[in-house]
Amino acid sequence: MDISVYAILLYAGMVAGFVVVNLALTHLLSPNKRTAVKQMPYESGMDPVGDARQPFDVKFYIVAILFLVFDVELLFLYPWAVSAYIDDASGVPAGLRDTVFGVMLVFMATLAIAYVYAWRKGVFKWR
Amino acid sequence: MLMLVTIFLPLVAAGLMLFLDIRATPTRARWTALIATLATFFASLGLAGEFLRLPSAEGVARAPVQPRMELRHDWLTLERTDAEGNSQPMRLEFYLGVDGISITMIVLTTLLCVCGVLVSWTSITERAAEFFAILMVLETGLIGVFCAFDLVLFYVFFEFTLIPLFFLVGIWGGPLRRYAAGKFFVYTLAGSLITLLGLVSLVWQATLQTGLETPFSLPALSEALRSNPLPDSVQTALFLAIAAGFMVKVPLVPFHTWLPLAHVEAPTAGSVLLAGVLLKLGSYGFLRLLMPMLPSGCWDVGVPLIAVMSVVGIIYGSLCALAQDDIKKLVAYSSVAHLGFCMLGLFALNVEGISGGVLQMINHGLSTGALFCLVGMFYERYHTRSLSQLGGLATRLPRLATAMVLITFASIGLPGLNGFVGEILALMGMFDAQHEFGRVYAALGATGVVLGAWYMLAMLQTAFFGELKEPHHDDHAEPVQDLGFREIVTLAPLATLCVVIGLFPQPLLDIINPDVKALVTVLNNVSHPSTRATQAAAEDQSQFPATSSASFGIPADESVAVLHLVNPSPAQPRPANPGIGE
Amino acid sequence: MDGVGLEAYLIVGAILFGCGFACLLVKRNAIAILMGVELLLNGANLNFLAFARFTSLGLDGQVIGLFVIVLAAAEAAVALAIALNFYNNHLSIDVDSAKELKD
Amino acid sequence: MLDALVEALKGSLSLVLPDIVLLATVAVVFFGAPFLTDERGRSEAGLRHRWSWLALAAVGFSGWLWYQSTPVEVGDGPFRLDGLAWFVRGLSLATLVVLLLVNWNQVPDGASAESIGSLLAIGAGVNLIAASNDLVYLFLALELVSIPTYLFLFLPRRDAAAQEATTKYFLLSAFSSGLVLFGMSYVFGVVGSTNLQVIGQALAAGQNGPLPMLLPVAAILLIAGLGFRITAVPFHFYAPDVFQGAGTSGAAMLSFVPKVAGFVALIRLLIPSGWMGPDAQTLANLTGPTVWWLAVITMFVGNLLAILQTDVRRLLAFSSIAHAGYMLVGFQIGRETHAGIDGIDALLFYLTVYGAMSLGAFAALIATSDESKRYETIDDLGGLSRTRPAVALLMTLFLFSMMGLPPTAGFLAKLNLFFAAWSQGTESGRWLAIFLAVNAAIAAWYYLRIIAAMYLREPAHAENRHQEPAASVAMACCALVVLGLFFAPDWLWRAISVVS
Repeated sequence: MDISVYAILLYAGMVAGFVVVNLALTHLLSPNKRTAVKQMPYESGMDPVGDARQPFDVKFYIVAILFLVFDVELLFLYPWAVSAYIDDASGVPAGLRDTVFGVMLVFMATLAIAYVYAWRKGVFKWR
Repeated sequence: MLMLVTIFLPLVAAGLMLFLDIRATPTRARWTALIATLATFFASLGLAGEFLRLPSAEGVARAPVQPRMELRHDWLTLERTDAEGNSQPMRLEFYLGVDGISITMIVLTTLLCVCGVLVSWTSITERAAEFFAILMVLETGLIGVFCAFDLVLFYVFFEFTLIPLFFLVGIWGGPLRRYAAGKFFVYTLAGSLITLLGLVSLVWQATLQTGLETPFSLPALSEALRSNPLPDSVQTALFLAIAAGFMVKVPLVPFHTWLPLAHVEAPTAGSVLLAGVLLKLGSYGFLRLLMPMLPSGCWDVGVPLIAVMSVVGIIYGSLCALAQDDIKKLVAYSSVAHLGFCMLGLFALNVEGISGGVLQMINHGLSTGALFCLVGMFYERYHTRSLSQLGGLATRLPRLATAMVLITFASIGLPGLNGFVGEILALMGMFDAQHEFGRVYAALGATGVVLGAWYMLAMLQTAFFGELKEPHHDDHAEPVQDLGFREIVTLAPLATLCVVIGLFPQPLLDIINPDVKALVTVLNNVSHPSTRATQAAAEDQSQFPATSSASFGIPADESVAVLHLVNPSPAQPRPANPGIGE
Repeated sequence: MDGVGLEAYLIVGAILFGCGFACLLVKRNAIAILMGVELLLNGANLNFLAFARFTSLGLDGQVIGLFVIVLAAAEAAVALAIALNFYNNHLSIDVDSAKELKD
Repeated sequence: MLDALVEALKGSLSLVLPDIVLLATVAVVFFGAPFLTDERGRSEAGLRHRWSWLALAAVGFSGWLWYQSTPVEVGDGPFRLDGLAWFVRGLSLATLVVLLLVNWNQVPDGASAESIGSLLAIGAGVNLIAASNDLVYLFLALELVSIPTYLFLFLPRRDAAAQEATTKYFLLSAFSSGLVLFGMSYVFGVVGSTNLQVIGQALAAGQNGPLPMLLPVAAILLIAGLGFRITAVPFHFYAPDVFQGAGTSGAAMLSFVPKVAGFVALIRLLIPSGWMGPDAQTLANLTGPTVWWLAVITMFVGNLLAILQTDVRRLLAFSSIAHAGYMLVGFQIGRETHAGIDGIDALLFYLTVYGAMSLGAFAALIATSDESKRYETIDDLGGLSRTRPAVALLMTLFLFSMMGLPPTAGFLAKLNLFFAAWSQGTESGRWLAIFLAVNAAIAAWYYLRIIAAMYLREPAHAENRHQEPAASVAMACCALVVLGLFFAPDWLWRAISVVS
């Protein structure tokens, strides 16, 4: 195996080493007198109110799912964007451009239906 | 056309009853059922008449299994890809036909169905419409079996009869009915599945060997197998597989445990049909499927196996019957014994034996059918069937007693009544049979006649003669009457037939013989070691001059079974007969 | 090809598949099981891309890779929805708590 | 060159026109749904019937399109319309109609749109599996079947049991999709193409790509993944719980549609169509005896466990596992039968008859009681012949057909399997036939228990006035099919043998 493989391994080793060494040093050298104040979570000087683990409202959860789905749909747009309008042979031939655009419109329409469905179902209603 | 009417008239009537007025009052249901079964009976008589008017089939060359009247309709064509990859068709057909053996069984079935309806006239009150409808569906199934000449169609009707009987026994049966119905159903189904396997492999081997286009139709298959039979080892294996289902149906001893239970729990009409016809499906199956298709299978494994089982069946059945306290169980075990005779006759594999077996099937149907009717009538009066509580009833019920005595004598095999003809022909057939222990089986079988007489007469004696002992029943108003008009009408045809067949078996034999002879030709030309040596002996034996038996109106021509009615002990020793220790 | 051969990628793909498989069998938390499934799908995805890269197939493998990613997302979305619903009924996403049907 | 591309695009689209119609209806349904329900998810009564009528119209139109289309020579495009695809599309459209009828009153009005939309999507998915000519589209179609199934299972009954059933089904289904995909990746890699036609020929010709030893592994993974769908034994654990937990219409759909999807996918992947000689190397005969053992174990486990059941739906679940075992026998026989019936024909015939039987049985279950107080155990069914004679009669017909008794098409289906298994001529084929016979006998016992309960016992529920017209119509159609196929099986058999 030639040099390029070692390079990657070396680099990975250094990164890992750097992290481990710092953690070890801070842990060993730091004075640790555990007082109540020091144990408090640091919220830029303000006193923390309530428990850090409050349950989120459900609507955040659902919005997250919807974001996941719509974001991934973006993936399909990349190949189209790249190949639709370049002139050399690798792209979509000129004559087909509008049909491919039509197909893309159908794809966007289905997404729109999903969006309207979610919207009417009251996902985005922010109480 | 008449054949279609006979088969499907009961089904149509049952359908009408079920769907039009399922909540019908018992009387209306009874009458419609009676009319339908009578119509079917007359249709079957018309069919028989038409059959008899056919030109006699003596001379014409024919396949071992050949219906005289037939109705064919295409059903399913399977493609099979043979070795080179191109596909040959394999045609299944609705192949309905009638030949000598099946026409007699059809008439027997329709007659017993009429008696079944009559005998359950008063005993069935709740859900009567469904009862009679299911009875008629069963009738269709039974007639269908006897008319089917396509392997799959035979199997279809054979298994179709399970369903109505399951409901008959299950709904209107005795206390243990659910268990009896379940056991009977699964027991017979398991057996018939093994038979299905056997049939499938039989057809497959046949198509491999002969490349037949309609391998399922019995005539074509038997004809093809006659020209190039399957190798012996294959035949024995197939024989065992196919026989499994039929052994369960004809209760041959180790597989008979479902019969007494089913009989005791079945309603009267159910057990009349169960004993009268359903048990014959098994022996009919042997006759129709095994003998023509697997002749050397019959010789090698069939004769020793089935003959032993039937002999054991005769003796064991009789001894069990002896020990019974319940009359219905006694009659059930007696039918195990009688079916043993029938199978013994069938597996003599010669003309006398087989025609004796077929005759025995018919006679047993008549006598045991009548017996179960009588037991049913008995039960309606005294609501008990245990012999210990009954005694000396002849004084109380003279007509019932006379009928009982007559029918019992018929089933014992008193000469002059129908039982005797069947049994003696079967035993004669086995006695002359070519296989080694033919004589031994015949002798052991003969003891069955004695045992039969013993337990039947014992039953008669305890129940009907001696001092009167009636079961204690609360003294409701009127005392028990004797046979009413309806009951006499039910028993009359059966009794007269018993007597008529007893005296004049020849017409019946003439109907059966052409088919039996065709069957025997297949069985005989099997190049079987033990038959070759005795081939010559069998030839000259059938020319044996019949002694003067004309007095019983039996025309003595040599083709008919030889009857020694006048002097049972053979006057002169038979020439060159194969000794026992051959 | 002097770089890392096709077999290496396949081995990594198989390892991913193995981890996903093990995670599915061991974990009881619905979300953890979902992650196991994602690992499974991504292992297969890696195979597709490795074959696309090393054999002369070129685009086909990548197209399949694209589809698999989108499908994994769809599965994840449905899974999260079901887990959410599961949480509402059982107040925990521990799969073992689902015992109604165990009779 | 340009219009050739346009032509190819139009051509491949025309192959799947009926499915596009279905998917368009799904889009319309999901688009319209939120506008007709208020915030709390309730809408005016009878909405579910209107959605169902719309769906039936769409299926009718798609059926008309299907009827116009004829099988066409398989090109190298993404889709194909060969005999099998044409047959499976007809079968799945018929199933859709029955399922729509079965699902008529099963779903509350609020959720009816989603339920019907997912049902249509599942139907389109099954069609696409059969019509796909490419690994990618096959996998997408499999997903198009499984994702709406989660929805369809959950909607009718929103209680904890349905919830648990759906979760269980989801986790295992996702797992099986992973397996299938992994198997596909190896097949793709080794053979070098995603087109099923090319894969079939490449395998048959025997020239394998870089790492041929991966092929058996791929075949095993594919069988494992698809085995889940057809509830083959090692992957059948979800079936009883999901059948009992999910709504009856969900169970009805689960008992048949995944089996069609699974078997068609198996046929597409493992046994390429076309007669390439008995010993051509196909993925199927690479796997050696696995399918054989799968079939035998599935049959026995399905039947033996079914005997222990008291709940009707669990019993039907185990019986569907046993039927999957019988169909696997047909699959194991496959095409190389000399002097015998083609295993795949027997499998497809059995699949069609099984569909009619099981959908009919579930339709009968629905016709007896509505979801709120539904019949659970066999004792509930006691004496049904008194309270509902018609439903009891049809249920008995379906059970006799499952048992394989003559007056029903179940008998012919089993006879074909017997014939196919026996006429394979090999020792393993004969043993399969013998096991098939033994299992048919075992199966008779638990079907008989239900029939005995219905006919021989006193009625458990005194009065049962629950009328379910749509389910009764579905039940009647299935009964017609089960009886009709017994008396006139020839047209179906000829259609199948022409097809595969």
